[in-house]
Amino acid sequence: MAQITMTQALNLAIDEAMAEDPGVFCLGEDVSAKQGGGVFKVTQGLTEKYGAHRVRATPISETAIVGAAVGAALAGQRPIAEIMLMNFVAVCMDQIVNHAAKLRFMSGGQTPCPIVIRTTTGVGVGFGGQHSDMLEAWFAHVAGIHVVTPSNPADARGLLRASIDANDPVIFIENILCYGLKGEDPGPGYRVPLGKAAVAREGSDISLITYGRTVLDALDVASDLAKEGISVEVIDLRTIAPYDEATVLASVRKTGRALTLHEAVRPFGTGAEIAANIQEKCWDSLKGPVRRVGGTFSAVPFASHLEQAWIPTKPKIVEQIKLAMGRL
Amino acid sequence: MAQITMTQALNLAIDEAMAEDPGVFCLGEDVSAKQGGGVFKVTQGLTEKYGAHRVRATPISETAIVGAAVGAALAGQRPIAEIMLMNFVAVCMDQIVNHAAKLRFMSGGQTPCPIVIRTTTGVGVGFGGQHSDMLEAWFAHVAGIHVVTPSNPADARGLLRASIDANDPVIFIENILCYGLKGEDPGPGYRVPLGKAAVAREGSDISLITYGRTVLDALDVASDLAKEGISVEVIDLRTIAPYDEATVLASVRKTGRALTLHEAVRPFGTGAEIAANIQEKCWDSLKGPVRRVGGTFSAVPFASHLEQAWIPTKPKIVEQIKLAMGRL
Amino acid sequence: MPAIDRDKLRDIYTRTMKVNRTDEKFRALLMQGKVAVMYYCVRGQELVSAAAMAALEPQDYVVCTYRGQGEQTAKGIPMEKWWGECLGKATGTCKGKGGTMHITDPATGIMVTTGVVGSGLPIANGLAMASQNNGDGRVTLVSFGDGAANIGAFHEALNMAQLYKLPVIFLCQNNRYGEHTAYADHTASPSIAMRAEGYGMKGVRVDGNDVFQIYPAVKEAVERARAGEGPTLIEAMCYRMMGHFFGSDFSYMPPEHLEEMKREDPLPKLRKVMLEHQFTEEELDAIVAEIDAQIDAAVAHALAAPLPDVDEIYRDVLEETA
Amino acid sequence: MPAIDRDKLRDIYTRTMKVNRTDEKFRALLMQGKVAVMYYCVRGQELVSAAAMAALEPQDYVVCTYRGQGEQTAKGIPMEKWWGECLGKATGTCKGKGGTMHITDPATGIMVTTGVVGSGLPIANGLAMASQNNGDGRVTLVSFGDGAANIGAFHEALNMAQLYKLPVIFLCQNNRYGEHTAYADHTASPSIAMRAEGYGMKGVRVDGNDVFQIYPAVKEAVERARAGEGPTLIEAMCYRMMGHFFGSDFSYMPPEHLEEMKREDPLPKLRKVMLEHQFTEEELDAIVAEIDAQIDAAVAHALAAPLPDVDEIYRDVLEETA
Ligand SMILES: Cc1ncc(C[n+]2csc(CCOP(=O)(O)OP(=O)(O)O)c2C)c(N)n1
Ligand SMILES: Cc1ncc(C[n+]2csc(CCOP(=O)(O)OP(=O)(O)O)c2C)c(N)n1
Ligand SMILES: [Mg+2]
Ligand SMILES: [Mg+2]
Repeated sequence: MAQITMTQALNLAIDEAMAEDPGVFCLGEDVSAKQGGGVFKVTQGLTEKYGAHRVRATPISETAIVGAAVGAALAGQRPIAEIMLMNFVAVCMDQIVNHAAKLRFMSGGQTPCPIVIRTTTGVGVGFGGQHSDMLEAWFAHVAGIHVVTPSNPADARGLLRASIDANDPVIFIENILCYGLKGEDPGPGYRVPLGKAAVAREGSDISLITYGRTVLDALDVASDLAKEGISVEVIDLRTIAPYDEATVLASVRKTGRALTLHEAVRPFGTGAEIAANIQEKCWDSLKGPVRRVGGTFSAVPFASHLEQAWIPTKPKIVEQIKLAMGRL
Repeated sequence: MAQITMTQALNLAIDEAMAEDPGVFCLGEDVSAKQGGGVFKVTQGLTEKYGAHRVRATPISETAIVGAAVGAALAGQRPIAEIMLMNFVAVCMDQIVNHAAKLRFMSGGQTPCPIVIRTTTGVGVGFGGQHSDMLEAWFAHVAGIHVVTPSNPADARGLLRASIDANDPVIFIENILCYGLKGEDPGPGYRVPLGKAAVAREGSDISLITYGRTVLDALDVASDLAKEGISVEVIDLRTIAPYDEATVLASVRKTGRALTLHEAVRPFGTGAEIAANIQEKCWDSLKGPVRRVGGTFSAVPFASHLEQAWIPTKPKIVEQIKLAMGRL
Repeated sequence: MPAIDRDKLRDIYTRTMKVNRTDEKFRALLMQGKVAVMYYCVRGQELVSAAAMAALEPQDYVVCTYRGQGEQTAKGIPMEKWWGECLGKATGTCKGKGGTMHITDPATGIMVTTGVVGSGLPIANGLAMASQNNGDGRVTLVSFGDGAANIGAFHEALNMAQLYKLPVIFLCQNNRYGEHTAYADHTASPSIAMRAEGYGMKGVRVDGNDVFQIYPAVKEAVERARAGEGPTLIEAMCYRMMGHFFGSDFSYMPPEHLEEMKREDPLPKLRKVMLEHQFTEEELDAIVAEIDAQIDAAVAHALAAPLPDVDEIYRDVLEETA
Repeated sequence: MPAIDRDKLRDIYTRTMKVNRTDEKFRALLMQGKVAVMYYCVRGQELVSAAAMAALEPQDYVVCTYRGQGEQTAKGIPMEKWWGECLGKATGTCKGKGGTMHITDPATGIMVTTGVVGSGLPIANGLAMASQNNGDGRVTLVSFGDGAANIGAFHEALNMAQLYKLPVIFLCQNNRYGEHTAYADHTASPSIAMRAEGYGMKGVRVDGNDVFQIYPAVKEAVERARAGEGPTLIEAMCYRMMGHFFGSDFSYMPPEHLEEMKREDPLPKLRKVMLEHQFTEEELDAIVAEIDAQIDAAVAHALAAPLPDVDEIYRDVLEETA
């Protein structure tokens, strides 16, 4: 099969959806041809194909961007809004949380709000404190919205396509460090259903539950630890919320141990919900407490070696697994 | 001792701080004398005493309100900003999270940001989907900020005073349904230190960990269950984040069982962090999984009987306690 | 004075009285303790809403606020459904889940009623953007207050609307107060309308109590929008003759203001216009009587209607829970 | 043409060249691969920043953006600390924790450097509010871009500033682009300055490449602010002569624009002004040579400086972790 990058995978998903459905359109800062198709080039080539009305470069006005997406969705269209970096959701939470997520419920089901909000973030590029946060936990805590993130190009294509299909709002989180990641192209029409996790690697000793970029770290750690005789099962959530509880619980019932992992800061992160739920539902299967690894509880620092120390590195993951296994 | 309402307690704390420190001032929509001292009257009488510069009625501009508080704090003052209802933080998260919470860290300690953001919320008054949310989990997940909420007038006075003293930003959450609550006035100069929980009622069978309005429900449930021979220890966190881990863990080590309770929706709520942490740190003391009770995972509905069904009612709390005790 | 034909005058009068009688009825029910919900009175602003809705076509979109009774009833939401929603009944537009601050009725074009100040403007742009994209010829009107003109969403929405020449109308109902705060205490410029210029947009300020100002202003904006000429900001001057919401204190309003407000009351003014245009007292009274009858029937229906099923709290969260 | 005395001209020239030589040095280091960090070039905007800082007093406050090198160095942050921060060293203003986008140096009045577009404006109001409250006579200047003028925070901040007559100056550096988007593609009005009127504020547009326009404009705004006459919005026209950040592509800029930009380059223009004012080539070269020597020393110092302690990730989170 052909190899594609994450960026190409995303672009293909959007391209395909736009070709099939005239109601799909993109909007966001710098997204159109005149600006080079977005600062991360995800929307490159689409203006030429679908025209300026369907690839709208916007002012720096995130509230107006998401608000416009909400309004267009109420009128039956399927907007894909780009928020350049995840920290900027902080200026438009109202449109996302008080409106997009609630309009189906508050209208008694009359006005579903099928929008996709694509955004990106990531620690390790030296962007500093205001451009690196992973804020998925905020959205996971809000009813009425899907939170999705891919860890590889095939999933990127399939999850984005499914997100555009969805009849509810989706926060679609990309990781800057993964745009160049290569992988197999699953081909046209490919969908990965929302709410379904993947067992990225099977194992029998411990379930390592993660998503996005850290799936790569998890897989590395799993293959390293296999050499030491520890069999790690890696679960890639793909949809962070509402997440695939069945797959997670089945895995933990099998392995008897669990570790959650995310780049977001650990306290009150998504790992807390997963851990709390596992211990409640799998109490009798657990051989020890569920452990959690996450980013350091501070703003992301600028200096490169501080930033590297900040992230949940592989040694930290290994340490927690060994603790869980009683091997430390 | 004299009895005061929650509203009076809050007003006294601010009044006292303004009298002692000329750098303390209030700003927010409708807060000054000309508007009657705020829609919930917490700032009543302060304009007359301290002048219009120190009780500034603002336009409906939450970003400008919190931003102004941040700037004034950088210049050495101690602003108290009022965000009329908690859902409106969604329009100004950037100033709170990307700025107030991070400026100490990002400046390498040069610019602490001592602001108090007072806000209120609550389910049960028929305000519907956009005016009733409890969003403390968002802030708890952010480094560099204290999240505080009182459950009685004495704590309100003491916690607000301590929040104004604090050299870091504080989100101070009030509950609309509690403004009229009466209790003892602890008197001038009273402080309740941030980060210290209260054991609101001692017990030996299960630790019920909660904060704010639901402390009242917890105490009711505890006294009801005492009659059935179940001894419930009620922990009032008072500071939701960073919370008093020592008090919580000590209680659970004693009782061997724990239940978290909040009005906020259950998934990815603050109870998840507390539960995840308890099971990790008190594994050997636990007689069963930590359980959680929270609001229904939807927007808050309008119709009164739906709203009542939405909240974590006392029967739901009792049910979880009995489950934990093996009595169901 | 631009002319308005008699049919349109009758239409505007009917809509105005529908708004007013609904408002009176709601206040009566609240006063009698027959219902106990949040209600944001529209007394003093009836004509603005009614004239604006009369300038739209049925398929046009409207976005309004918690103080949206005027737009909602004047646009034509069936009264039974409207009252049902306000009373939290299963028969309401939103099955009682939205409530007085969140009335939605796509069938009559009431697409969103928001409780967050200013947040309707960006959403209105989106509705208009959809119309621009799919060429359906619809126009979107968003109503908001003077206080809302100071929130960021207003600014972002106006700039974006003009940039794309969206078919949208920004109708600011300047009732002189944002909750307890008077205009001059929240805004330093003499008008909201003049802000339009800073977006390269057309802006007009009109007397919202004068049918010959408000109706033509909206009508022209609708025509411009429909012709692809872009958005208009209309500032309609009016008065909020009651407190911010029913039952709330309004002692902060100075007596001169209360006097002025009474002098400018749109209802006697409109009645006078109607009489000048050869409508008879009897004709006008008959219109009101019919409205009252409809309202009474709708209220009776809503009062008798069933409560929503308790499981509604789990429904309509996501599609799979629908 | 308003006169600027020779001392002030020398001062402005020195600050301008400090900004420019710092920019050149940074680009050289990046090009040579000696450092690898995000850097937002200020080529083409040197004079705006320098003249603005020259119009302030040392105790005045400044809020700037990721593209704030000009304000930062021209206001007088010690070079060693500035370079230390940009290189992520323990000797930096923020111990390497803030970085190029987040330089803070309260000693010289650089109070916040924000990476979130437009968010500095409300914060500047707060600094100015503190000065108004405590009567310290300080003025606050906030610098931002043309793109930032379309975000809600701009609007809210300007209205509030005028309402309270805060001693604040809003300096919009209109470099014709917001990232890849040209002015006309993000703003429908012919100028940003004209928006001031909608807040009852004074607004002026000036040529930021002409010292006789930009310096007096800021100076006057400072005087008005200091005298309690309130805020001013200044739109300084200039060019961003490089891409959005160092190394980023700028193929989206049309050739005519690049031509125009070169013609309007503030540096040759300022040099000409200096010569016309009887400064000699030698004098001017000596100023630059001294700056270069200072920069070289500062860069050497920063390159040799220690990295911050790894435990810094746990410090300065809350007071108890300081
Ligand atoms: C973002 C936000 N801030 C504050 C409020 C609280 N609030 C509700 S209505 C209102 C006043 C709005 O005034 P205006 O826009 O003039 O509308 P009016 O009520 O006069 O119709 C305020 C402050 C809110 N709903 N949303
Ligand atoms: C709220 C927000 N949205 C988007 C961005 C991404 N971004 C960074 S700089 C920039 C362009 C800003 O343009 P302008 O205000 O003109 O300043 P300039 O870069 O030209 O100095 C954008 C869109 C951001 N930092 N913050
Ligand atoms: Mg108003
Ligand atoms: Mg620019």
